[in-house]
Amino acid sequence: MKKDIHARKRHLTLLLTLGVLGGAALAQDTIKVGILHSLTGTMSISEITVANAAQLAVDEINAGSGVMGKKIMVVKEDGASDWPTFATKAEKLLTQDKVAAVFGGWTSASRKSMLPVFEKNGGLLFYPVQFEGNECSPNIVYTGAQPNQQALPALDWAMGKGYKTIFLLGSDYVYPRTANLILKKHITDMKGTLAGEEYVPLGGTEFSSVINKIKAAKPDVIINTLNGDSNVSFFKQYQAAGYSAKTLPVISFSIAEQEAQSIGPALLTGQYATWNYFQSLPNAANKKFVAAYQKKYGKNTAITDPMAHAYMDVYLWKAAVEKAKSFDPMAVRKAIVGISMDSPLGKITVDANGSLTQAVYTGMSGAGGQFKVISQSKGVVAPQPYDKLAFPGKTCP
Amino acid sequence: MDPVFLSGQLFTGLSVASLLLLTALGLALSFGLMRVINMAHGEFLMIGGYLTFIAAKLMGPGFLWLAFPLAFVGTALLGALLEFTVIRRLYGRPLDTLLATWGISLILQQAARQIFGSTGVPVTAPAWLSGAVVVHGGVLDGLTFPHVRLFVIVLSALVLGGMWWLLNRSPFGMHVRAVNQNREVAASLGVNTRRLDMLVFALGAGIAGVAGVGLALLSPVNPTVGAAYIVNAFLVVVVGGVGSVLGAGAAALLLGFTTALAEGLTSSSLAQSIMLILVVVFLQWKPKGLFPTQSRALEET
Amino acid sequence: MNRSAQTVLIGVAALALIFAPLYLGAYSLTLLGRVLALSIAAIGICVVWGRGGILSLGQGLFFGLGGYALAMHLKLMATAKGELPDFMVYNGVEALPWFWKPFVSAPFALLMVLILPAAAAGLIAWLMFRRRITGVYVSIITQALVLAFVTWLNGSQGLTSGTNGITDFQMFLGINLRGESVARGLYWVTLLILGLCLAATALLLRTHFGAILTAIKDNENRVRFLGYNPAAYKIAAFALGGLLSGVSGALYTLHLGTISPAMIGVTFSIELVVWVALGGRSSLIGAVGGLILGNLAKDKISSAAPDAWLYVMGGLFVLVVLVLPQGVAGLLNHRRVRRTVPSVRREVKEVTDIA
Amino acid sequence: MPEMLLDVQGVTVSFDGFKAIQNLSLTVEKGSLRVLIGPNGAGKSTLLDTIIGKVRPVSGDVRYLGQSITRLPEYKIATLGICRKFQAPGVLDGLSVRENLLVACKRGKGVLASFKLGAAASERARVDELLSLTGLQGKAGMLAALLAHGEKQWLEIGMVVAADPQLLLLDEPTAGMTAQETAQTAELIRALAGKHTVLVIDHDMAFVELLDAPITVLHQGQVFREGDLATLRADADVMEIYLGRPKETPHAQA
Repeated sequence: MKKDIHARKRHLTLLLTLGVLGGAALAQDTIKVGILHSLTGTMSISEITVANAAQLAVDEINAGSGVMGKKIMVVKEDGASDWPTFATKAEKLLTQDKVAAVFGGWTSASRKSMLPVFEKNGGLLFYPVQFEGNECSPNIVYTGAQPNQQALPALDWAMGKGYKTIFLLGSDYVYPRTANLILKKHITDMKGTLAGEEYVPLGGTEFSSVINKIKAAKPDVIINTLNGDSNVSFFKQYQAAGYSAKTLPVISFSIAEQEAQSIGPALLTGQYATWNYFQSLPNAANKKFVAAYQKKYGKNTAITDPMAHAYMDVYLWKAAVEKAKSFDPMAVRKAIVGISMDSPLGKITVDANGSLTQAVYTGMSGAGGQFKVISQSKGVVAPQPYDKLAFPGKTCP
Repeated sequence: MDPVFLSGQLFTGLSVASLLLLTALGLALSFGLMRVINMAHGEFLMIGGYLTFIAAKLMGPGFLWLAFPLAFVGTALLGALLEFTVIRRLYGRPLDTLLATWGISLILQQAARQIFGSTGVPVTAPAWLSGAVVVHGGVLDGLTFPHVRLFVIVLSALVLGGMWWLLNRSPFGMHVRAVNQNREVAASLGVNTRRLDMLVFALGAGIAGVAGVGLALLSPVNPTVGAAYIVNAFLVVVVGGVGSVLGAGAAALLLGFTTALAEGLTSSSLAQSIMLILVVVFLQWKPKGLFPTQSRALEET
Repeated sequence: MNRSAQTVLIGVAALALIFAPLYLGAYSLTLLGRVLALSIAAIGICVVWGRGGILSLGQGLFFGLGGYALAMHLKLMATAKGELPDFMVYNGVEALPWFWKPFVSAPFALLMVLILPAAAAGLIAWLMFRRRITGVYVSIITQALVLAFVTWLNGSQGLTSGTNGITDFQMFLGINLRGESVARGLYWVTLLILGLCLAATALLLRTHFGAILTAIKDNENRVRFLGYNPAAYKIAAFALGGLLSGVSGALYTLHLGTISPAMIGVTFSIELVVWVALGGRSSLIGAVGGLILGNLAKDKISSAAPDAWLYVMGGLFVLVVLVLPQGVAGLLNHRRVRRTVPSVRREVKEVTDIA
Repeated sequence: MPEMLLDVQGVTVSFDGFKAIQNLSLTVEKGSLRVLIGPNGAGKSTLLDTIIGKVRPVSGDVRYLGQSITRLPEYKIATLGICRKFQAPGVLDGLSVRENLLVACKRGKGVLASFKLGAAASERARVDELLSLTGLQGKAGMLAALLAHGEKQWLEIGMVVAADPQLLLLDEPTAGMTAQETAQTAELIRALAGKHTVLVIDHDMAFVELLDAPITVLHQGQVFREGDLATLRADADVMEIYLGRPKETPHAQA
């Protein structure tokens, strides 16, 4: 009966939709999850490897016993660096493929556009990237750093080193603007000095004026929230203008091992980055992860914080499913709170607000685009989606 | 205002102008002379960047001497191929060239992504370009002129001068101008107009390739880098007056200094919007650009 | 294809669209609804470009104005009384900016969905056509304007929510947007508006206005020296194109539950034009059909083979321009195929004109 | 004293320093038929361009019915009752023959007036009349682009007439026509004179002869002679400027 309807359907819709594929019947022994990242477009630079990391975790789980006896079947969708596409594909994953969870998103804009879709359809999204906080959806597990798990520890570290006069440089979008808003409150609070604040358009390649302004402002350190390839332009032009880590250090929040490689490690030598993960972390889980990833995707592939988060997210989901004994997204979301595991990032725990309690590291860039950890938080840091100084009174529901 | 900052911004203006000019000069040929709206121009810049990367792999530190000829020849050949297969069929349909070359730009971007990966490739300026001229003492103490920036300024001036000579003083340029004024007459006088079209388009592509080398020293080399330059490059040509090489030079200076001024006074982000709006306002005042090419005989419709 | 076969085909397509909610799955229906909303912008492009000969690469600007006008209202509806929209709080904005205030009113917002894009398009057109800026200049200027708009939106985070765009809507006209049957209702409303826009535009193009527009495209000087002011007609056409884009943007925002600068930028604006070219720029049905099928194909192929998709799309553009200058509709309709002859010749003239 | 319709007073037009018209003065009486001849580059087309506002003079004044029109927008000049037929047929290719004539004979030229379906009965009658005048009844529904060259010339003449202007400017109306068509055109133009004022440019002396009207000879941007054909034929200077360089056939458009 169902088949009949499908056949008739197809007949009619072919005319209009180039053939909409009816949902294939689910095999009993598999469970579907979605991986939704930009495989094309400007963001694909960052997101393809993150999608790969999630896929790796799925492959590992499938090579073992699966999740509650079921093999995971991945439905991979391309967000195409285009936010409405993320929303559309999320809708497809939830309503057509009926996936149990989605691993995906990078930019805040893509997450914001997916959020209503997940809330409307009762889906569950694992979001692996550091972000600006100020959001607390019951349908999203935010595993990347909250501002208090990256930006503020970096500020603490810089102040501790005696870098009191700070220049804030970022791309003109939500993360840098919000992170800097928070940082400014804390700079004042810590009796530091804001030397200047500058934003370049997304994808901007011209930094002559910016560098001139930095020079006039004479800061001790630059906190850099530039996005993607603007970093390449900035560091090329920064070095050309005669600056180096010795004369004026830069702490970056969006430069990981992969970005370091494409900027050219020589330009970055001695500069700093703050993350919850570096490829060089010595723990056993990380060694296993790095080895497995490089075996599958190439010997010299760089591994980054968002990749490690994406990889771990799949394992987190597995643990939560097994704890809930259900694939139901809301049951999983409920069960995930309090789950704790040893991951490539070290020991992590899921907080009630859906974010991770995790450690923070500051690394110094060296040869080959790798970072050497030079400082780390005392123990793990609990996530604070809303900064107390900048947004007093705001909490997760 | 601080004199060092002020003179620094003046230098910024010159530097921005040189980049605008470099990216626009190839368009001044294909768009200005042939009325082909080459949306794939940005991708020629990108290919120039990748060829620089290849040259650096092959040669090591002295790669620039290989990069320039390699980028010029590589992109020019690609340009010739494009002209022969696609553009040739679209002369007289400028708006259609826009659509077709947009398609080509997508293909080239994706090809670059599959060959070199979606992550950009590193290109670092050679040691002799990595220093800077620094002013010591006096009111301008600390003013810095990075070698790379000076190099790009000289490069764009050379390309501008070369193109001007080629179009206005060489036999090739005479033919180009003849075809530009009256295709039929030029053809009847023995100019091989088809070959000339191909050469002009290839030359425009080759110049974009050379520009790509310059950009690689200051900007990323990745599949989508061309998109960052294409809109501004078209604006330079339009503001300069379509078909005028010197106009492009003047427009690049105008836009460069305007940008530097706006960036100095406001923020980099706001400056871009301001610059774009100013261009539109400017075209109100001079719809045909700074150096309009006037002709009377062809006005009739 | 003859006229009656065409009518039958369009009739079948219309019926299939009307009854789509009865046989399409939830996702397919959502997708189709979105694409239908988008296709209203194609009507505008058909008028402005196909009939008026003006290629705007800035339709995203008007699309965005319509979308943002509605989104501002929806955002205020989703914000508790006396509070600020969340993104303003997070950007340190302390009072609702003046231009947000009237958007509390739904009728005002709906009116703005129509007025803002049309007025902006009219103003831009007035600036351009008054000074006889034509052809590729218009394309480049409109492209620059959409880039300027997007850059401004990105940079004015406290006022516009920047790159994130305005999102997270709840209620509209008393209807809970996340309710069960809203998807169907919205689909039919979209289809109805699309149908109305199509019919009204088709009627308009049959009036003397349509004839003058075609005449201006063919030979602007001839029309001018017959005593018509071509600029006035072009401004009217451009404003109409802007209006349709705005309506499209507002509906699309409603469908998607969000609007952001990246949705309306340079790439979006070019893609709109390209799908219209594919379908047939001078045929209303062709333009709308091209946009619908193109976007559906994009969804399917980019899912199945993301790497191949850009090759397919790029190759398609080149092929269409080379082989089907009047798009698929041009193949099907003889009268319009013949129309290509003069328009090509005219462009040749334009070229030599400026050279 | 007959009423002056057009009064061109000391007009100079310059293209990048080249003076296409120099201090040219010319008057045309209401209801008259006037022929303009002159070798290539004499400034004939430029003069028409100046009258219709396509080209603006650097000095001098063009007056029409006593009113200066030198600075008016082109479309306003046209609505005052000046209509020109261009040298290359300026028909509207994408419209049918009937639509072409309708566009020309519509009275309301504003955008708002254009939002109307169909045509008024008076307009339809006028179009039918013009279709028969131009002999294009059989092709009324055809796209103008598909007409033969001569037919396009006729159509454009029809359009110019449809606009019912006081002053008709015809730039080489018979280019590309057969001898028979040329004769018909001459007859039509002579019929128009009186009701309309007509200014014709042409190279074709046979045609000029058929028009049998006062002639103004332009040379190097100035009025060289005025008179009837016989007088001018006897004028050695006129013959010289024509013979000094070979008489050209109407040149092809770029």
